[in-house]
Amino acid sequence: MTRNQEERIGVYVCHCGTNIAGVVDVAQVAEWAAAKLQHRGVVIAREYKFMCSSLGQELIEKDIKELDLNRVVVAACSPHLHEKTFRTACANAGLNPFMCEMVSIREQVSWVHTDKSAATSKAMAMVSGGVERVRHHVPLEPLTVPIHPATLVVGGGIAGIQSALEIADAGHQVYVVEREPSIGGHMAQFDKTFPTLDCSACILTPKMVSVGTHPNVKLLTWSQVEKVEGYVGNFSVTIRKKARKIKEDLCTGCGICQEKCPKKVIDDVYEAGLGYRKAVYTPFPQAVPKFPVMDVANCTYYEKGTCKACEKFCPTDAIDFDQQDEILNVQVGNIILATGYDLFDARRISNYGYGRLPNVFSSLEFERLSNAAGPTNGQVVLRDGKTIPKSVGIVHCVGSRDRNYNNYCSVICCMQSIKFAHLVHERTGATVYNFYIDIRAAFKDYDEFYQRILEEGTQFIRGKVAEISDVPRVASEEGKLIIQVEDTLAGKQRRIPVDMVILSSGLQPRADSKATAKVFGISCSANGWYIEKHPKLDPVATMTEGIFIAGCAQGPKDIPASVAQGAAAAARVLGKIEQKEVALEPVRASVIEDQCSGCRICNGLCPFNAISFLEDRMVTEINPALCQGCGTCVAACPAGAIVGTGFSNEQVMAQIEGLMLMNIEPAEVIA
Amino acid sequence: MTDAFEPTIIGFTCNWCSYRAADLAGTARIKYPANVRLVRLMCSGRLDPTFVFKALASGADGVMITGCHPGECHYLEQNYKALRRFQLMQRTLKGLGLESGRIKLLWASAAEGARFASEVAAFVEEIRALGPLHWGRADASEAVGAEVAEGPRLQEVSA
Amino acid sequence: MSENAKPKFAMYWAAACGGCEIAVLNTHEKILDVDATFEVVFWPVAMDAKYKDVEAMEDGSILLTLFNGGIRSDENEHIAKLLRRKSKLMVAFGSCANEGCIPGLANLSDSRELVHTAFNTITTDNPHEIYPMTSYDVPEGEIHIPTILPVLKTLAQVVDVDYFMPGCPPESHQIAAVIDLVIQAIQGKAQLPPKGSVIGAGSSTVCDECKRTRSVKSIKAFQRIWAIAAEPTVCLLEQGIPCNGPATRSGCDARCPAAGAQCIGCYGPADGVVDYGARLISSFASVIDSNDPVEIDRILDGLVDPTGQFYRFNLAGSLLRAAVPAWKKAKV
Amino acid sequence: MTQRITIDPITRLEGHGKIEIFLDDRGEVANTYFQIPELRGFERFCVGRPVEEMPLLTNRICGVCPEAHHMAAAKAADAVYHVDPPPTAKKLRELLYSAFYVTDHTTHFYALGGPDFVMGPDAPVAERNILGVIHKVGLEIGGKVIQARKAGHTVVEMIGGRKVHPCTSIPGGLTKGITEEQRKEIETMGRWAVEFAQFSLKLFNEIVLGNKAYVDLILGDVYTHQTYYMGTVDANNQVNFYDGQVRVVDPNGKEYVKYNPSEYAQHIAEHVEPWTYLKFPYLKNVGWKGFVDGPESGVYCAIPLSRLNAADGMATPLAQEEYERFYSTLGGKPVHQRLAIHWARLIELLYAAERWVELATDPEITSPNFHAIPTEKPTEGVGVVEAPRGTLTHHYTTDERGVLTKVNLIVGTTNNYAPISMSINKAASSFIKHGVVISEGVLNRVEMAFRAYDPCFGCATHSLPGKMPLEITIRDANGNTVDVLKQYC
Repeated sequence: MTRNQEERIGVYVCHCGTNIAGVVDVAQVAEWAAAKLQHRGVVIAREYKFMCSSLGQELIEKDIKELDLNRVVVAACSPHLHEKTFRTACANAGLNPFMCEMVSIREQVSWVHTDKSAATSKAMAMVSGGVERVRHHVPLEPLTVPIHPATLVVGGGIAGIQSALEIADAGHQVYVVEREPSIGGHMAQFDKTFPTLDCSACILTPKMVSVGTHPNVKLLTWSQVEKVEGYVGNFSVTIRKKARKIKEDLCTGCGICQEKCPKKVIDDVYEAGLGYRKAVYTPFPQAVPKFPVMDVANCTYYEKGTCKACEKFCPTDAIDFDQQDEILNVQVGNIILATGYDLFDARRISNYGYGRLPNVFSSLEFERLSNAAGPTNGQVVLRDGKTIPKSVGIVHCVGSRDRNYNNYCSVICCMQSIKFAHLVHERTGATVYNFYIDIRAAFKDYDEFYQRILEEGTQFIRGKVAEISDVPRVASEEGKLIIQVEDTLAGKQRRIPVDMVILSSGLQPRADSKATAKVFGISCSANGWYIEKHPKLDPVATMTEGIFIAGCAQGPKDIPASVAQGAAAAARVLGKIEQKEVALEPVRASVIEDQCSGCRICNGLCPFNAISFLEDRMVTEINPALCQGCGTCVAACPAGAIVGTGFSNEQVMAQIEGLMLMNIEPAEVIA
Repeated sequence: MTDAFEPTIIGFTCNWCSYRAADLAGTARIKYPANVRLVRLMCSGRLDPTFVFKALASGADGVMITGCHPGECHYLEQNYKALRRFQLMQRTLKGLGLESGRIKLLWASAAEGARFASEVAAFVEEIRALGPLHWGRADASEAVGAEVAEGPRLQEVSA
Repeated sequence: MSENAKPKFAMYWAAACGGCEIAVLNTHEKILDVDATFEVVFWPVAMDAKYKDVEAMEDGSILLTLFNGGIRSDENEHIAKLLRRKSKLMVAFGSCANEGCIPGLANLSDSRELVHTAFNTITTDNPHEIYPMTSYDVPEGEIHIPTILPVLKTLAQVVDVDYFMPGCPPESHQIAAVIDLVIQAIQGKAQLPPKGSVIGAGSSTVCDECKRTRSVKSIKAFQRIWAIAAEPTVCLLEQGIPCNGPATRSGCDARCPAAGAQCIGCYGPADGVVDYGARLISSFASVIDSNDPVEIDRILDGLVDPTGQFYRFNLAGSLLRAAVPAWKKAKV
Repeated sequence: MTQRITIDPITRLEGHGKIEIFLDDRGEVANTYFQIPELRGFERFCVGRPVEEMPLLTNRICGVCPEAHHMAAAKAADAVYHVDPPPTAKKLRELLYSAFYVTDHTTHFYALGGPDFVMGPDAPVAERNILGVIHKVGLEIGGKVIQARKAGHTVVEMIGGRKVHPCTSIPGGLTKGITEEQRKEIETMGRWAVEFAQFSLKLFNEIVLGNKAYVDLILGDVYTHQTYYMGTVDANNQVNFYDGQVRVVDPNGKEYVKYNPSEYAQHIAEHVEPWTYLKFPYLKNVGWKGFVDGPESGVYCAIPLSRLNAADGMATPLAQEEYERFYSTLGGKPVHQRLAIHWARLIELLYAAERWVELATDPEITSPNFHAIPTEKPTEGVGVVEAPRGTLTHHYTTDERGVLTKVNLIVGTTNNYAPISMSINKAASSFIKHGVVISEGVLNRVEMAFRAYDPCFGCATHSLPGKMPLEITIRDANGNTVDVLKQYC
């Protein structure tokens, strides 16, 4: 960290048009720096309209060459905008790019302060801070690491499927990890999709199949990611492949085992509790992969130790009761998280009666009811399984736009509810009431669809449903579900008796989204959606290099949006793969072995496992490739034995001195 | 002296959240007082208490430590380490005769430009109310005998 | 003053306890080497000597001065400056001269309070609130006692120091080693380290010499040394006992931990550490096993005196309680 | 118009002191002022610290007798927590303490007080030091001295963890015990220490008692004061350094009072003078009558001599013999001649060495039961030991966390501040007569007056240390300066 040669510093103050010059007296700042910071090594201080312009950069390059500058301070905008620009300029002039320090006198001064003199003297202080800091800069070389061409896609819903296929088609290896027995996600449970009303399965299954059969895709269902180590380009991922109790190499997916299995189990996941499956099962006929899984919790053999019907009848001896979980480790360069959403649990809103009043259905239940392949073969009937409803109420925004539950809009519920209205009408001819707060039909062909449903005669009542009860007040309400609502258009309270109610539940983040985020080292918003790098300009990347997000994991969205984001994430990954290698910021920590006492205080601090203890030498060691440069261990080392490049103690301490104008006679400063 | 008193405040920011919040406050043109001067760190976990003490010893009247919200740390959990240090630092400063209000911990995400600005403004007023940093009972003016000790030279302080 | 051709040696104590002198005497036989190699011109505790002789000496004519004790009074400061002038090598000897040591804790109060407290104890018979005065008229004339400085200062805060030798007191084997080194240097058999170096100590911290076994640290509660039967072979800090070893310069052979007592930090900070206490704050905080502010507070309650814990020896040398903070110059 | 002599500072005492001697126009001593020039403020800055740190913090009051402060603090901390350390702990502490006594008394006799006798008060300054002693009595003896100090410090380190500033005493006992191997080593060293103590007494007989000039000096009136005497005694009223009751005898040698350490404040008060940073303790119930001796004055002293005067005898056989010889030679109890302290000190040296062996051979000494975990709520406590330079009292009050809220310290040397001042005055008056040229020798004789007390102003100035030039300004009757002698250190 010690400075080798005598400092020759150039200071460049940017006007940024009037953005800075409008508030900060840039000329004064430059003159001041030239005069007062001379004894700190400043040999030249200039001002210029736009430092970032090619002319501005040339100015710097010229000075570096002609004045033999060995350090540069640029007082302009935020380093997040132009640090690269000016580092490149230095590099062009043959100066190590890390000998450049940026001072943000736009975002931190001119744009936020009005008092010109206060702003100007603050700018001076910041320049002095930059100068003091840069005196301690040392040449650094960015570590470049090769990018592993393989990619991990977590989540086999439509978003994950899309990105997997894009990358695989481009000829790169993809691992798809899905925790359910089959890929397909929520979309596989739907019957129709809005607004086109085409068959969900018909458009999804072909994609599922091509994922399952693609030579570049390694499909790992009934599996979960347990650990992610490493960094962009070089992630090492540990995956638990849960025991299916089925030998995949032997199983043909003939389905005999499911036929013969004597144990019926209510299917809460796929059939939303409306139907049954066996203890050994594939969630649905078109499942990919075709192999069934054994439901150990419910299998008679595991309960009683006898049965083994499946084993007896399996033509290929594919059943393996002793099969154990497998731990796989895969190397990938990039990761796409498409872990999807959970449906809001309508039980939480007790006055809607879901779970208490039999004929109140959740949206997912209705999807299954209306699904030709569902428990009722597409028949819309009441809980009793036969009665066809004459009147149906559909409640929008269940759990959404509601400060008691989720304050955000779930985006899809309006269109979903409208779709339901159509299906009910089509299958039963019943009168349909939709209860909405606002209709949000904002995308291509959506509003047209809405109009069409209006024409079908569905009644839309604007108002938030207060209560759903089965307590009649008048004869006409006998045996009905009564929906209590304020019709805000008519401006009156209404009680509407119906046979069936469908609650259009909103979407919410996966219950374990925060835990998942931790595993992958990304962050979640307060409500649990993954945070994108930039809400507008970078909605698929995350703050963690090499990790991208797609689909509802990032926030509620409909199928087309999920597909688009999946493809976008794939495009970003392909871009990275094409770069072949990635340069890491050389902000790293390292241990001075002589000074390390082996106290092991730092050992527990690194979340990236970059710190290890060498028992033989009784000292701590830091792996520069794993180190992410947060500097926590540097600050923690009681012996001062850990040093950090880019943000060394010397640099920060000097900057503080500079900011406090410690190296200048006070009288001339606080003017 | 307090009539003319303009506090000087050093703020330590995290490269991933609060520093970006400051950027955002800028792009959104949200105004706040010019008393605060920011230092960028990669993470609040990098905050060595030495920096805080250095700032106070160098003339800062207050120090603001900012980082990502709990659970949102770019480096997963390092902001919790900053939290622990902060709590211990406050206790120690109290023992050294400084008002604990002179240092402040603020969680601010990259999206909270407005909040960042208002918190800075609030802190400036808190410090203004506390007045210039005085050195408790160890202040030179309280000496036995007339002689006032001469301060250590800077090189020694920062050596 | 004798015409002895031997190089001249001096040892002086300012605001000190005398432990440093005893530590030098505890080099036992080495004392005889010192006597053989040097002309001891000045050593208050061990011999009489003439100030006028010292004053008459040429500047720089004393080869080696071991200066122990902090700068508590104007006299201390005066002598420090005189000896600096007379000596080629000025060594800040022992914790007091290096960092203020325990008496440096006085910088938590102002010097008037020190006197007032001392003269109002339960056994003090002082109904008329009488306090010492720097000059006082007795019937026979005026007599004086020195002015106490507002804060206790370290040697380097008042004069230029060539070498720093930490420890309270410096370990005798380290003193012996340094004496050997100097003697060898005089005989041209060895090189002295660069000016400003820390001598007679290691570059790492006490843990480096501590024999106790260590693993990754994570603490749910701090313990008082008397409150538990501490495991004799395991790291004290891991047992919750606030041991300053991790941040304290090595060189003492980790004697206190070896004796079952926590390191209290007398050897001061390691190389390149600016503020000893700040280091300890971040390292202690780092091993606290909690992310919950309330629980963290509960755990910290176990450290009943953080300020004393972190600045026991180092206060006068610390950033915030150094003799009048540097910033007074930077601000008006 | 008076003439002033300043002896500043006084050398070869641990710590700092300054003497102002005023002569009247006849050149006779008008008055003397013995000033302590600094104050460190332990009573103030120890407040706020946890009480278990006191054995470590107060060590730094004095590096010459840190063991004494370590013990007093440890005992006070035990009291604060209302915990009684197991016997092994107490014995180990006393063993450490006995070994320390051997070292400390050796240091004083051979390095500090000794030179005055061994070399003679008029010997050249350059030789009036330990090296001079070694040169005179021979390297072989110098080796013995060094070995004695070494042995003592080795034991201190074995039990206390460190040679200087021990660290192992905590509320309820110690942080460690000793092994059988260590015990053996300690015993061997102890037996050697006994021989060394006997040898030292022999040396004293030859060099001092054998030299008429010195005996006259000792028995002469110059260094004699009739004061009260304080010392700690065991159940049999025999001298004990580590524990027991405080006993005070009057100038006639009769018991004046005997009290438990915790009652000290009922018996001791401290007088204040504005011209010094140190206070003057006196017997509260007798009262402060100024710098005078006799039964009417509360002035007392607490030194080896006083401990012998205050006790009925020594608890070990060899020391008891010497004790008897001491009083028969000096004409019965109490002995008032201050210079006899040197002899008394050697008797204590012998006792300490014998006690060392007793404890080292105690079957309990190696037991692992060296700590009792405190369970009581901490409140207030007093700890007292006999420091080589006087009765040392630590008094602490804490809050419920055991954090100090009040600290009071009455340190060994402080007890003797008044008597020392008196000795100085008396010595000055008798050695500085009109016409007597102020010579080094005379000044040194004045210094001898208090050096006999082995005062430790490192200790006393736990309230303040520091040094100033010895400056002797002699003015004639018209106030013109005729000569200025300066001495530093």
